[in-house]
Amino acid sequence: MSALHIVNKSPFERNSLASCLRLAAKGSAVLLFEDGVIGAMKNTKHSDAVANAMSDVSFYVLGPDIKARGLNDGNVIDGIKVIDYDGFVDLTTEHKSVQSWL
Amino acid sequence: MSALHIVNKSPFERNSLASCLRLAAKGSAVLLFEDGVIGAMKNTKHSDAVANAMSDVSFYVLGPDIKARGLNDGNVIDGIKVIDYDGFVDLTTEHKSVQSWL
Amino acid sequence: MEEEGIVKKFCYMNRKAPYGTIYALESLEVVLIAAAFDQDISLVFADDGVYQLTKNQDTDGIGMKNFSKTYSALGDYDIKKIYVEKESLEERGLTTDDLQALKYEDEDDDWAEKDSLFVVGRDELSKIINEQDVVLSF
Amino acid sequence: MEEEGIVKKFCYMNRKAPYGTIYALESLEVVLIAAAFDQDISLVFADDGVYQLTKNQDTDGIGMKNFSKTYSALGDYDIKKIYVEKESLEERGLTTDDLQALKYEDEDDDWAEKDSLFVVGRDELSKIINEQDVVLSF
Amino acid sequence: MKFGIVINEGPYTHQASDSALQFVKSALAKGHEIFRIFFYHDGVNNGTSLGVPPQDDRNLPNEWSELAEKNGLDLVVCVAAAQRRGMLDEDEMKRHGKDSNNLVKGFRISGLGQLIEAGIQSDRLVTFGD
Amino acid sequence: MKFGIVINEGPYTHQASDSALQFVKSALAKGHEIFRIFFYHDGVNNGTSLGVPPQDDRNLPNEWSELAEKNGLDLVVCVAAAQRRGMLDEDEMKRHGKDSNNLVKGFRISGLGQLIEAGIQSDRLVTFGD
Repeated sequence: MSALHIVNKSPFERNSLASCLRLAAKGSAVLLFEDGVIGAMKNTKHSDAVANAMSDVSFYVLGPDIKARGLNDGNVIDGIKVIDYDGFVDLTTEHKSVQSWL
Repeated sequence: MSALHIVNKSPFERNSLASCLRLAAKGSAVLLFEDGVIGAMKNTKHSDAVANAMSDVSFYVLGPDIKARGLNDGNVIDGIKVIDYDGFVDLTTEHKSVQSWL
Repeated sequence: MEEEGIVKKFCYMNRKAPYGTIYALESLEVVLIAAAFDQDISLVFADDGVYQLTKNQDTDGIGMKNFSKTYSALGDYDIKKIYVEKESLEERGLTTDDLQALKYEDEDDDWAEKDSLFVVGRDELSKIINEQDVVLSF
Repeated sequence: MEEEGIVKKFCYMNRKAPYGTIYALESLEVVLIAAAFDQDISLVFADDGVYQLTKNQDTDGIGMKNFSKTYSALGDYDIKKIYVEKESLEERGLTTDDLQALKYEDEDDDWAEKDSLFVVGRDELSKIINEQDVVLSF
Repeated sequence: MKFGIVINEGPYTHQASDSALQFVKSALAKGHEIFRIFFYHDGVNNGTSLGVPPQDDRNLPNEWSELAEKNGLDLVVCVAAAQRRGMLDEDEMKRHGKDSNNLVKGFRISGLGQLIEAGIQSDRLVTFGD
Repeated sequence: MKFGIVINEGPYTHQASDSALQFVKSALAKGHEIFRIFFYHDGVNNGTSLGVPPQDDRNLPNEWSELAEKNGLDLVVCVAAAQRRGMLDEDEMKRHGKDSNNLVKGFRISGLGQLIEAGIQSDRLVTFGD
């Protein structure tokens, strides 16, 4: 089983997503939540970096946090899976460990 | 009188120094303190951006915060003035307003 | 009373997305109180702060209070200088269509409804910020 | 006792500069306590976390407690896997000469003093992190 | 599966406590076990009994307290972090000669060893913070 | 010159309160006036009377309290922020039917208007935060 990395900050504000993508092993999963959902959006300055990382890691994003910020699932980069809190819990069980990038 | 901008975060961790340099008017002053002193160091990935900004704004850095982090004044980018808390107070009086980039 | 007292240019600088931290909400709260002080108020939304003004915020799924409707009440408090940085919108793939329309009624013009939200470029915003007497950061 | 209990790989991930926030200090505190639990402990210093290990920290001017001497005591607690990311050092213009030398005494080798600090490249660090059972972030 | 939860930030200022609450509710609904919730760093402030949030807003310390009571959760406040930040139960109050205490029902104060134990005993440790 | 100071973070977790303390001491030593120190957001936690930091460490709430007493400083804790985060003086305790209070001597609780007033009356407003 691979590791799950969870990122709760916007890539515009912090370096946590960049650090995560730099150190996450190939095959691991990354969940974007809280302000981190901004990293899952299309057409931003950071979209390409995230899309390019999809060859190495799989991305998930927390839907309730997208909606809270007035964004919508249609703006999520293709290939990133939108999940809810139940899905978040399932993700943690499906991976061997959970690392928070604080 | 021009404005004083104060930045307390490392340019590696946050976007606050970049935002400050983007929006600070020509002729204003920037004080780097707390973890922000990292932005004043030579030979880092961010040194060039700071050195280039020196044509538009004047930089100051808080010495006590440099020493606390095991760094020394000799590593400060040429042209950035090292000051102490008394100098910090003086800087605020010499500028018309103080903006924190939190 | 206004002419007798000090009138300063107050700027409320909003640079963070809503809900991830409380700053957007606490900024709104202080602005509504500040409106009673007869000062010259500007609000700035830059960096991730532009997300504070998005339409259709829905916080049901995260268990937090949705305060986004309050922005449209700012006009009633005579707050009519709301600046959004153009480049911050562009870097996020957002346009004004994604933001709430913020208006006020101009008492000097027969209460005509006018825009209070201005999208300004970096250079203009820099000038606006530089003219302020007090900048409060959120 | 060790063989009877669970032994997990615990990683303490340090990514922030010291003193600007309390995390460096609180990480040290928990690591010293964790040492009593017979688990497999690794410490990682990456991003601005590498500044935690600099020599000659002097906090007199900021009124805070200097806790940097405690790192050299980690060896006495049998903590001997301390990883520093090479690229994080390079991006900051730092070398191992700027860092404290961290050692432990090897009980299996007549208490010979050995290095406990390892500078590792990004790929190797990625592997190390991926092998962990529990990663605590500071 | 058995979860350990770590919360590093106090209520309201950051979303950490809210996110953790939603996560824990989902995990419980799915039949998972919560071995322990450890309140660390500023997270200790989630245990305050003195909060009076606006009436139309959530009361996070009470939500944790009630969830704990209903589900038998173990809410542990880190003693070292709590002492620095002024969170005391009655025992700590007496021990330090203070005249007030401010820990809400359902939380207990204990040492960092409880965090390590949560890491050892839980199948997954999930941290929420800034 | 007349200074207003805003502190947005609690003690210990971030350097904000320490930096502000050093700044205020320097300003006072230089003969400047401190119009008011406003504790905002998590900064309200600097007013706690219940902190018991390690003996070899600084006690920030007490340092503020003593500095205020010596220099007649006006330390104001934002009431809205304080209510959310569980900081109460005796009056607030009674008003909200709580049985403990935790505001250290020298601090007072008041409204956000005090922040605006500090902005108006001070020559410079300096904010320390995260």
